[in-house]
Amino acid sequence: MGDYSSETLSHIDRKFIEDLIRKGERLDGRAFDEYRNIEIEANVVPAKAEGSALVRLGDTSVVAGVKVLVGEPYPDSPDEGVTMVTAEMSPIASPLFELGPPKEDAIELARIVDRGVRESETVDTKSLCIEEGKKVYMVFADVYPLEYDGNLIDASSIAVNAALLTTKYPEMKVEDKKVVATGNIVKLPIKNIAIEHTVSKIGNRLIIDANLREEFVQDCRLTMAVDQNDNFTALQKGGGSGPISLELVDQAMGMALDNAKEIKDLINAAVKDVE
Amino acid sequence: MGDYSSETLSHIDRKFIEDLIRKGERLDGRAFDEYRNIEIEANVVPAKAEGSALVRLGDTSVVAGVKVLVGEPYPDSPDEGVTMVTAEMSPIASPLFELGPPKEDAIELARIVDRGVRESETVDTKSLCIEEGKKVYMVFADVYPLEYDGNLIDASSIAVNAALLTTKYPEMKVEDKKVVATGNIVKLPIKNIAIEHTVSKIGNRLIIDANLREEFVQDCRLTMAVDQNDNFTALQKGGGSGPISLELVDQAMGMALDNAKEIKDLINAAVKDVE
Amino acid sequence: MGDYSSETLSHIDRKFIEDLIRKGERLDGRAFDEYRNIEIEANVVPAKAEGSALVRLGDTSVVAGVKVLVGEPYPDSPDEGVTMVTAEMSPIASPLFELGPPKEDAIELARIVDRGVRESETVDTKSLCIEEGKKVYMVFADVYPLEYDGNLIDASSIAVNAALLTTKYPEMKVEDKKVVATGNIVKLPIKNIAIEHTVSKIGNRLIIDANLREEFVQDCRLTMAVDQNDNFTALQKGGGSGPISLELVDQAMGMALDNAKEIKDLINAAVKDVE
Amino acid sequence: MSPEIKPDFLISPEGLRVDGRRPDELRPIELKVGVLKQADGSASIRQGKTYILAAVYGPRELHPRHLTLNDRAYLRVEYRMATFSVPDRKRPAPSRREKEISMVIANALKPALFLEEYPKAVVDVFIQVIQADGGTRCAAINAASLALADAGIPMKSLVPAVAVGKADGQLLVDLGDEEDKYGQGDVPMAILPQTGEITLLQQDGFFTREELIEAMQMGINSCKYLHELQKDALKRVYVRNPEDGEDDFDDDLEADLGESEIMEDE
Amino acid sequence: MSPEIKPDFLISPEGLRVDGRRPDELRPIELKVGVLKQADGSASIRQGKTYILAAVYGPRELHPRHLTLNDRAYLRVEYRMATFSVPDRKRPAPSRREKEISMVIANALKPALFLEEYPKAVVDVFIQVIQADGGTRCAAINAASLALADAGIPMKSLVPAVAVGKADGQLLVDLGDEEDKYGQGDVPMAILPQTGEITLLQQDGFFTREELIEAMQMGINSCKYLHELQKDALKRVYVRNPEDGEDDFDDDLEADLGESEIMEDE
Amino acid sequence: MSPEIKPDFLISPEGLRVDGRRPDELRPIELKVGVLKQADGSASIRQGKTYILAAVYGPRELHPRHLTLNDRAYLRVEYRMATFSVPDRKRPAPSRREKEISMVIANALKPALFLEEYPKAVVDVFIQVIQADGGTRCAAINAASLALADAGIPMKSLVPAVAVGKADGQLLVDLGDEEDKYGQGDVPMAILPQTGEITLLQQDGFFTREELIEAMQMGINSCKYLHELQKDALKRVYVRNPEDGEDDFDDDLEADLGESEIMEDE
Repeated sequence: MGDYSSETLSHIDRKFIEDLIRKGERLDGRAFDEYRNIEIEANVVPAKAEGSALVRLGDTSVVAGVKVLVGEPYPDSPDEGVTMVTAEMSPIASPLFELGPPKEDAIELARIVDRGVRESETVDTKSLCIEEGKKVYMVFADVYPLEYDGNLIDASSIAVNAALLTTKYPEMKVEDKKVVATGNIVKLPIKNIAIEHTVSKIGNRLIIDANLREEFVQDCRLTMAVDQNDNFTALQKGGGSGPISLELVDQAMGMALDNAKEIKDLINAAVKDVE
Repeated sequence: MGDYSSETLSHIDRKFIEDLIRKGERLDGRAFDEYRNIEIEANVVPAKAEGSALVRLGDTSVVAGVKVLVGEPYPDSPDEGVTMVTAEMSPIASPLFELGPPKEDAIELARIVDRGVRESETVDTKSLCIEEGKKVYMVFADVYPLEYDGNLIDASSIAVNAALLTTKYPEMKVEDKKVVATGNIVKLPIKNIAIEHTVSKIGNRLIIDANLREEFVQDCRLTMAVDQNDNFTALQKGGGSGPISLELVDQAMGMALDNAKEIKDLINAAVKDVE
Repeated sequence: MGDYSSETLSHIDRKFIEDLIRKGERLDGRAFDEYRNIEIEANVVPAKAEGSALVRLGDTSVVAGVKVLVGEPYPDSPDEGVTMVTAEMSPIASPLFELGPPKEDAIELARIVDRGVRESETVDTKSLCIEEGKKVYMVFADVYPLEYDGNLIDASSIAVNAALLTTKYPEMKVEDKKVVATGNIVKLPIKNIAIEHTVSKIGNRLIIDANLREEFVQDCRLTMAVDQNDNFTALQKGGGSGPISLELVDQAMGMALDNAKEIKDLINAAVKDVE
Repeated sequence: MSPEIKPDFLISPEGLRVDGRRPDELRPIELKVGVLKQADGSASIRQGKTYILAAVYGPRELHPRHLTLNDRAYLRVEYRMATFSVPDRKRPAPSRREKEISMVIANALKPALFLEEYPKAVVDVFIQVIQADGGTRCAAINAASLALADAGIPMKSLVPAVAVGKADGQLLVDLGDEEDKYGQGDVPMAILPQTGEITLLQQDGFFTREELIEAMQMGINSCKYLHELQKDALKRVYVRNPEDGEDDFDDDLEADLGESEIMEDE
Repeated sequence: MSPEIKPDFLISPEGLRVDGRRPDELRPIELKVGVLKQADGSASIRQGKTYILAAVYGPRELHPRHLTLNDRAYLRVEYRMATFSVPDRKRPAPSRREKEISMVIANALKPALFLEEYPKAVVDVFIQVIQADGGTRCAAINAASLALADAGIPMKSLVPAVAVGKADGQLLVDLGDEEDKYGQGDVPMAILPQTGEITLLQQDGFFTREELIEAMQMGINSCKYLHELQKDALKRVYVRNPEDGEDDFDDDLEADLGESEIMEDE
Repeated sequence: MSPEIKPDFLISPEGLRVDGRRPDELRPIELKVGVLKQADGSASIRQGKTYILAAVYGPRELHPRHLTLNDRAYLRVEYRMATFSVPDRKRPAPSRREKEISMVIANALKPALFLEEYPKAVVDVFIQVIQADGGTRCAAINAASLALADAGIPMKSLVPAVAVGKADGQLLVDLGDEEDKYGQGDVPMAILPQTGEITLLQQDGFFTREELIEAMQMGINSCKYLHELQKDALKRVYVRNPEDGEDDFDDDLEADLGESEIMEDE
């Protein structure tokens, strides 16, 4: 995601990639609006996580897992459950990631994916109330990158949504002021699915789903969450400080819309088998 | 506040200031027991803070804001509310302040100003009880220096006291085990006002309200909180490790007492207009 | 405990110690299975700690203190109290210890001593319940090394156990949903005492209770908690990465068993006088 | 402890907003340059009830050294909210939100700066939110950009910023707190005024593609207006002889600010 | 929120365990080498429901510099559990338990490595527990050892590891979560397979001296079996022409791995 | 969990304190030098129930380097309370209070030391409060000063310290915990005994100017007495032949301590 260019990519490589893009080609032969191969494996942590998914986007891969806990609601929304998405850039995934507390890039990754879930109202938090003002479900979706070859955001967004769609947990109720299990296993109430699509600007061209070497030469990127009704529910310009024109933003939105349905179909197919 | 002398003031400057003081003069022509011009602007954060004030002491300025929250009392004082003063040395205020966790100097600033409020029993904490052992008001007064030209302590003390005097908040009560607003807006119960006065020792002379260049050459400083009955309610020797004689401490106390009433009058005038 | 060898011990010293051990001798003339002189002073913090002990093991010394608080039980053991042992390697005890957050070595020390208490079920946590699911006693035993001349683990284990055996605290009960003192002072319910014994491997020889210079040349150490029924209740290989054969582990266990009773007797004698 | 009540509507039958503004009307804005004496450059902004201070220190030596860039100055932005600037007391330690906003503000400002003139140095931008009432990241950019100019950091142009939002189905410029809280979305953005190119762009809520494009166009228009306000604020400080009128201003200003406005061709 | 119920017995009247295993039977184990493309070496292990990934980076330059060792490479092990790998959500920050386990894993691996060949460098071993169902520190060693071989770090041999435990009074190999939780003790260990020497040894619970010795003997036997599985996993990746059968394997493997298996004399 | 009950009075009708002391009477004090074998210098103090250890390491090399002072040694003081030293368990991490006290103790000691003899070095003073029963910062100074002498750090003199307080309207020397808690104020101070100059001074509670002056005079008197106790403690360790009586002591001591007591002229 970050600005690793100076350290890792020689000037010759950089020029080569940029020239290629200018000619309308990409390093791996993809079209500008074409994602890499997407593989989604749902329910990969069946014994411990309430929901989970492993996603491969070309040579990028991430795993997401969901835990459902019981906790107290926020004072200003006493009848709503809580959702939270976190992500860390674990050093297992790349020689570019370092040990230690999260850096700006890791914070941005977590916040972008979190926004994609919260702003899109993916989970029906009103249905996550056990007893108003006292007890609600708290849904944590945590993402771990395993291989970083570019575009962690989209891979994480797909993984988190697939994990949420497979999430099942024991229903709880309050009895004599204690939280006890009802014995039922219920599915997480999903209201809206929005997937994030990231388009990179290189020179005056846009490409979707940049791999790592393309990220190194990008001027900036635009991440767009598109929901099931083709609404844009979250947007973030990042990945460099290059400015972008309104026309290119419009074009990027078109690329996101063009890919939105297909990726949602892939997710739905992957989670269908999990019962 | 700190010991920045070696980095920032040449030996020639140092000697110049010390010689001047020895001759009975100060850089800016003030008398030894004379404060710089004091401006107090009350209620500068009217829409979000329960009380606030901006204080200029010559070219030093700080802003203080008060938030009143509801929380639980300490186990050993179940019928008392809580007051807490914090201060940080934000880098906005000086090239001498650094980013990162608070250093010794910042901790001392916060603790001195806090002591001035708590030891003087400025707020009547017994009146801040909503339900004994369960719910009390918690009063936070937080100080942010904006411009640092010496004597942050006195500026912060004036600002915190002015902010507390302007503090109003919605009255709460407990009804059916829930905390609800009564609809009344009430003033913070103030019991005693004590302002801190800082005197610097340079050679064998004492000056009040040192500016930054004077702080650089001070041997040590003495901060004294003087309340409305001319009691000393908090005292701190700091700002260097130079020793000080009992006679000079006595003389410093006199300088503090001489300025105490005038500054309290300034504060009262500034907060009077806020209704 | 750590691997300070390269910095602090010359190659000549190292060879000297190893040769000596090979000849069957130790620097201070002890037998291989012989502890240094052990002094136990119980109840050294009588006015503030609920239990305490100072232990000298040759020139190593540590102080341990116990605090008993009232808190909430863990959700998965609502009718059990909590015990926790911590230890820090305070820089007061050695030029080898540094200021700052605990390093790996300090974490290991704390975890080994903690395991010796928890795995041995030293405290009868079922008896520490005040009201099931609501209030239990929480027993904290905290260790501070004062002089580090090797084998902090055994010294800490002896000190923690002696401190626990002297622990007395005001009995509490729940009345009208409040925790109040009954007026009785009760002893901590002790179920099982297990002391940790540490054997160091140097070449193919084993020695017990290594001093600092011996620790510097050890290949590894084996810490074994032996309880009052001669059960092994916790074991940890550490102090270097040298491998150890099954035969030597067996021999080390024998050395631990041979010393176990005598040290427990010393502890019992030391705590007997505390009433 | 400032209980807020949801208003019945955000757009009145007459098409006006809760504070009486038209949909494309900014709140009253007051920009001041050179407000903090210790800083190399500074500015304040009051936008409605939002009140923010920005200070610039540098170019100066960078600590810690390992952050040094060999070909340009490091632009370090620290956006911080006062604990009392928001309805509930904010915790004093910097939040993840503050860190993310610091990063997007830095990205918004960089394209306007000639940072390559100070290799290995740092330019520090410290932003303190005193009162937050919506649009703080955009207001912060407006002020920070002025503080950078005040510090004499060479720049292509000032960077204006504004948030466009949606409430009761209508696009609105420069959301206040209530409109942000009870509305359907928010699009903060910043631009380079010469080209209209976007340097900051975020969005939340629900927008169709067409709505988003329209919102951004409104934002660009408002930014251009804000840019005029920014230039006026600079003039008030840097024009030597205000009695001479504004005819000579541009020359004077450029002389004062070095390259700062030279490349602007509007 | 995965409520667990204590089973009535851990050993059935027929002498079988809750999952039907014999006392000395390992859970099904799947080892894969080269599973992560960005790492210099990697491996995964599934042991029952336990699922762990290990990646090796290096030898490479060490930051911060003050950790540098002049006579050998620094072996830095970071063992981390995913928040969702355990019944309750683990906090994201590394716990003291994770730090201690990282240290004992490093100690378990070091005796098998020729770290003196890379003075001043670092070899990083990152271990991610995806699902934890007992025996994670031992499974992690099994995988990390393969990842180190895959990265071409010179080694005397692979390091196999297993935990032996006790439940209902009986010694059992390779405890699952339930056996660990409701049993009477646990002895995780790792060995150098050529000599049978122990490189990791911990224990909790209640054991007599005789039981402990017997447990360690069972562990050594299981480790030797695990070592065969590890070698098989390497073969699947490094033997160039699997059609040729296994006769030529050892030569090929040694050629591929440098010294990695040379000193093994079983 | 040590419930304390407020006493009916702090001064009895006979003018005595809760523990039977006269107003100007110190608690029983035991000072020992050289109590910790690993440290370069050490001392312990028992003052009533307060029990504190101090160790000095150095002069030695300073890490991290950027703290180095070119013209003198850096005096680094770390004052820490054991978790069990107070009625409620103290959290293990250093509190802001502990950091502030560390700073004022360093300032109290510095004027007595010739730190300029060791430029770029550090002198570390580690203070561990084992049991706290009032007056810990002053007791810590008494012990730290002895530990510095024991470490051979050149000094003008030892630094004695005591707290004077006020209870039931009366000034009292060396407050115990109860007197501190239920009294009306506290004035901890330290002095240079040769000149009577004050090197530590703090105060809380309510005092008139006259009361404060009187309190400080009482404090100076008590400090002078404490200084004698400090010298006695040093003698017990450093006088080679105690049989010879005290006449020869001063010479011997000065020979042992270098400049440490030379400048004292009482």
